[in-house]
Amino acid sequence: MDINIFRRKKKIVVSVLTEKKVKETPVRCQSCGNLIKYEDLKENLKVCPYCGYHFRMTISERINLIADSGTFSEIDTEIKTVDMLDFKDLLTYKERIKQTKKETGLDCAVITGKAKIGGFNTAVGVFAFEFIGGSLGSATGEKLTRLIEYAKKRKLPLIIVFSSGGERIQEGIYSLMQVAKTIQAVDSFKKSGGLFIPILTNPSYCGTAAIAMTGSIIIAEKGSSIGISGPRITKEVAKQNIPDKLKQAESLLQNGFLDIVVDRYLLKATIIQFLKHYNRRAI
Amino acid sequence: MDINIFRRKKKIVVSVLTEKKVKETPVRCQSCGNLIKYEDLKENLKVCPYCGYHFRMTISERINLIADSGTFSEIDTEIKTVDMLDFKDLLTYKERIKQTKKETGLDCAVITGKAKIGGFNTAVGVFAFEFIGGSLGSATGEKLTRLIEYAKKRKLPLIIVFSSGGERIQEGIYSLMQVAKTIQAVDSFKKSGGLFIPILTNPSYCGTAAIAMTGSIIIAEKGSSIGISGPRITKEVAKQNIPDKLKQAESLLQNGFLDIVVDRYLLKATIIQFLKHYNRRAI
Amino acid sequence: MKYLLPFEKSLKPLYKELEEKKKNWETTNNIEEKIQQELKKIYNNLTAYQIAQIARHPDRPNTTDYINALFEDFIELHGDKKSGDDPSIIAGMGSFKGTTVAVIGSRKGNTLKDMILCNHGMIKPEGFRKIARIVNLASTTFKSPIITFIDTPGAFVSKESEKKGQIEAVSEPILALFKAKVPIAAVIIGEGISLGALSMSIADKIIMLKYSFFSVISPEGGASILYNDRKKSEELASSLKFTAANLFNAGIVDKIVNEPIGGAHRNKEKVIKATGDAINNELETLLKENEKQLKTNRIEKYKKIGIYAD
Amino acid sequence: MKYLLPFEKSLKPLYKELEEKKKNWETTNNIEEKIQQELKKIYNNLTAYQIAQIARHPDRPNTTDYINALFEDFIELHGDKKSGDDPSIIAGMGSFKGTTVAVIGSRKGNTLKDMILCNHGMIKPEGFRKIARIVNLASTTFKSPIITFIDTPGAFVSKESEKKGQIEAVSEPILALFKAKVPIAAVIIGEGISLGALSMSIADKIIMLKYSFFSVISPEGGASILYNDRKKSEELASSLKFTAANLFNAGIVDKIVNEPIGGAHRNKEKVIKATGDAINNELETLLKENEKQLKTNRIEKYKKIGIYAD
Ligand SMILES: [Zn+2]
Ligand SMILES: [Zn+2]
Repeated sequence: MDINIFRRKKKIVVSVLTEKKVKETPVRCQSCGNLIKYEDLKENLKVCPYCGYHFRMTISERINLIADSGTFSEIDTEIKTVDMLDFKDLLTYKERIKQTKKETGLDCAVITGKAKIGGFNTAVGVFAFEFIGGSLGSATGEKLTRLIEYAKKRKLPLIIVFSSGGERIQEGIYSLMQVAKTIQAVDSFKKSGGLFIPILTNPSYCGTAAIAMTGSIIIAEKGSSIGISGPRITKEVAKQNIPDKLKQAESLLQNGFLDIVVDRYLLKATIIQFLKHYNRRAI
Repeated sequence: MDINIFRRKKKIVVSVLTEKKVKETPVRCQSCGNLIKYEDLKENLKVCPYCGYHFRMTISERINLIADSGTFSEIDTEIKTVDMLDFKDLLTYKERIKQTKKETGLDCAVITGKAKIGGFNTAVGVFAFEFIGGSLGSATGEKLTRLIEYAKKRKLPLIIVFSSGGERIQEGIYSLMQVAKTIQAVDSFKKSGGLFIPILTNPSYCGTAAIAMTGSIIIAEKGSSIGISGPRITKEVAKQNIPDKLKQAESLLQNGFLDIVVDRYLLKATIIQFLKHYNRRAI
Repeated sequence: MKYLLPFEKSLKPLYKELEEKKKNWETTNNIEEKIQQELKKIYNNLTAYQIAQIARHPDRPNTTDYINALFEDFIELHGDKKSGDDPSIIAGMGSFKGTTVAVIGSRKGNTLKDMILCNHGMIKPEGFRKIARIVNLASTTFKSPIITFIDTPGAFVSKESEKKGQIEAVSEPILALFKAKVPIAAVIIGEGISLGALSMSIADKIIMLKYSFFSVISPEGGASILYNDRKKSEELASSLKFTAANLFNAGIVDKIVNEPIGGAHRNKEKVIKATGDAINNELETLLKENEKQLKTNRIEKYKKIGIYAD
Repeated sequence: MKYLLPFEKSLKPLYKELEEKKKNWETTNNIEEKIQQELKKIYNNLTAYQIAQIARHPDRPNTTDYINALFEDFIELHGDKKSGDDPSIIAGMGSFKGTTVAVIGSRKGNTLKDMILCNHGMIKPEGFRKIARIVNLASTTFKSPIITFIDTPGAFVSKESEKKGQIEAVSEPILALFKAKVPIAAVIIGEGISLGALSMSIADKIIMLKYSFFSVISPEGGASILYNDRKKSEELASSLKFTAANLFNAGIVDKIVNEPIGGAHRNKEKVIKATGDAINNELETLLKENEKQLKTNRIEKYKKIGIYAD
């Protein structure tokens, strides 16, 4: 266990495994250390066959996992990430957007649309961790807000899969404001009778986790790390050592903040269960 | 300190000092053990001049403390306590009501009415601990509910001074139901924009304390004991020792359940402060 | 019979004889008849305190039994989203005769480990807050009727609970249930004591099992306060008028579910089915009513409770 | 001068000289003039990171200073009624130019003891919940405008805080402020970082002191994430565009309160008065608006924030 924590600490920003990257070489499980053939891992929904560790999924794997085959259709594709502050860290933000787009084919850290899940019509959003750590920028916030309003207008259940390090620093205050904007949109959707099921996956931090916490029913994938701050910020500001365990989905469940923690292979079935109940409303 | 706790444990139902009872003999302070002349104690708002311990007040002393002189006028005087279950413990309930009435001149554990406080019109309720431990019976619940509706109708701030051991066991389920009935009335009053300031005095337990906890702004007198259960029930059902300190107003303040803990001599001034603010509403 | 109640002692030799006969493959008709007659004798003259003992029988069908038998696709929800998750409250969404319902119940636990985890059914602040949360979810989102199962010795009294605000938390489900714009049926299945039971009992219809009780205080606690003597529990129990029959007469309870001679634990399946039928009957009527009217009627009903001279 | 900022070092000999002269009863006009000139030189060319340092100056007027100077009959309220009382949030009712207002602010503490008690202004879950409670009280009961004072390094990060649900609590004031049917003015008086600051900043009008900052992350935290090097804070600070001037240009901030050369701590009284005037100006306009319209406008305003291509 200590060894795992050590390993995780060393590579804080864990990348998302894609076929392109690792098809040829076997993957080492971060949790148990076993070597797994990429094909086997993919077959097993990217869950380690030895220890059950949940590897990150790409956005398309995630959509395939949740939506009924071929039913997902994207909306608001015209919304794209831009640099508005002339931001620069190790790279200019403009360059970072360009590179990320080239690598992932995405314009934004979230894809939104409609899909059938178990035959039920839903509004679906999925975070792409591969797009700058799934961080919340203006485009992300705008797409989420429009998705929520889309769900509200069409009276669709809303499912959002979170996978995000938090606010997009490169967009400064605009990023922070997206938290408020999205939380308000969720609240208005819920007040209208809408069902919002956030799915928290590994990791869900800061403002995006706060958005997820406003869900009607809150589901997290097994072993996901969830908290007010990611590991770097925690190290920077906390005066005490905060055990990794406290940020695991299982602890949050015990502390009263999650409804259900599921294994990935049960995720879709669990969502369908709630969609069924929602569909059988009496009034 | 240990000595005090021991003393308190021995006399769990602390009586209310009245002139009739103790005018001639000096009173021993439960907290510091000093002897005090009754006249001096009365002069000092029944606060021990040596240690600041707050003795219980009779209902009329309490009204005099809070209401502007001569402004209190009672309502719903026709509502009287009756025995509906043919209840009997060491005494029949009928006999207990009769005796209590004779001793206190009261028909119910609460007196309700209107009064000016610092010149502001208010609806006021005061619990009489001397009436069967200020316990909540049907008549009590009905008078509280009517007072709350009186305040709602006339848009008056509502001040209720609590001093109660909890539900009136002798009225069985009817007593328990008064908790729900009163909480509902408070909620409806608050939703209409009403200001409800409960004053918790020593002691405030069980259902009556729960009612008080729904206040807009919650004030307690220094040193008051407040909790989900009185000492006897706590002893009966708790599997662990619960320190007296945890039920003291000061602890509840720290644990986030009270707005203000006041010395008795500042109580009226504090209430007036809020009435002033309430009266200067902008909208 | 795993566990005989104190007033059932006279059955002990009969049950022993029954077992003996069964072991020897002898006919048991005769002895079974005798047991029935003895049970009848006992159960036709039960005191209030004896009813409380039946209500607390460890083999009595409990919330989990009702949930398993009566609801399809039940899925449990956890946590109050504020301070914790109380295992003594089980809550979730299920299907009742094809309609989605929210189910909320108190849970004492079957095994010793569960009993400790559930604090023997005593509700923590996070339990009360969980009830309120699920009630709001049912009212706002799922627009589904709420069914509560009550079997609790009351609010948990402990250091931790006082710190977390038992005194505040207890009013949250009461307010949520008053506010709910959906039909509510409360079912008292075992013991229902004090604020713990009250917090789940605010309903359009209260159903009560014949040998359950609903009381302002436990007979033991009441005796300790009023007599300063726990041994007077039996005497006090009768005074408290807490049985289903008492409360039906008082107009607090709307429907009594019958139990066989010998109590629900002697025929679980039948009692659970009868309870399901009673719930169904009430819900059918309630679902026809306008939701706003439902809420107004509920508030009016509670406003009228109380007997006083005026 | 108790405490000079690193970039004010050139003032040290001048202040020393000033004190010397004062001690010897000599005239100080000349040296005071010199100090002013040096200050002007420094303050006319401040970097973003230097502004952050001024914003964090220990002698800078803080929430308590503003409350004491601007509100009559202020009475502090305590607790969130759920899980605790966070001293890092001060909240209560007061009178502002004859009108009742709810005042809510973050507090870093003046003495070392206070600083520890207040966690240096880092807000606990019970702090966020206290904000939400007082906002609701102002909106439902007192119908009074809400004025917030923001000076916080953010949400408190600790074991206890994660357990008590920092992640959930932080959204409560945001929702309460959006919902409030009364005018809201937020005043950023010092540092305003991350979700902690955001939670108090949802307002009809945001007022910001010239040398305060409002940022998605502290420059140190940001540098640690983006450069893996805390020392790049100064560089990152400029990128973050977090000063009053930046945010006014971005349309996030509605009004800047000017500060004298040398910062607010060099003329507390004047700055506090100017802040009071700015609040008064905004409230006067807001109080004329319809409360429902106010709320709708507020929601619309935030919905529009964000820059993207479409
Ligand atoms: Zn593994
Ligand atoms: Zn004394």
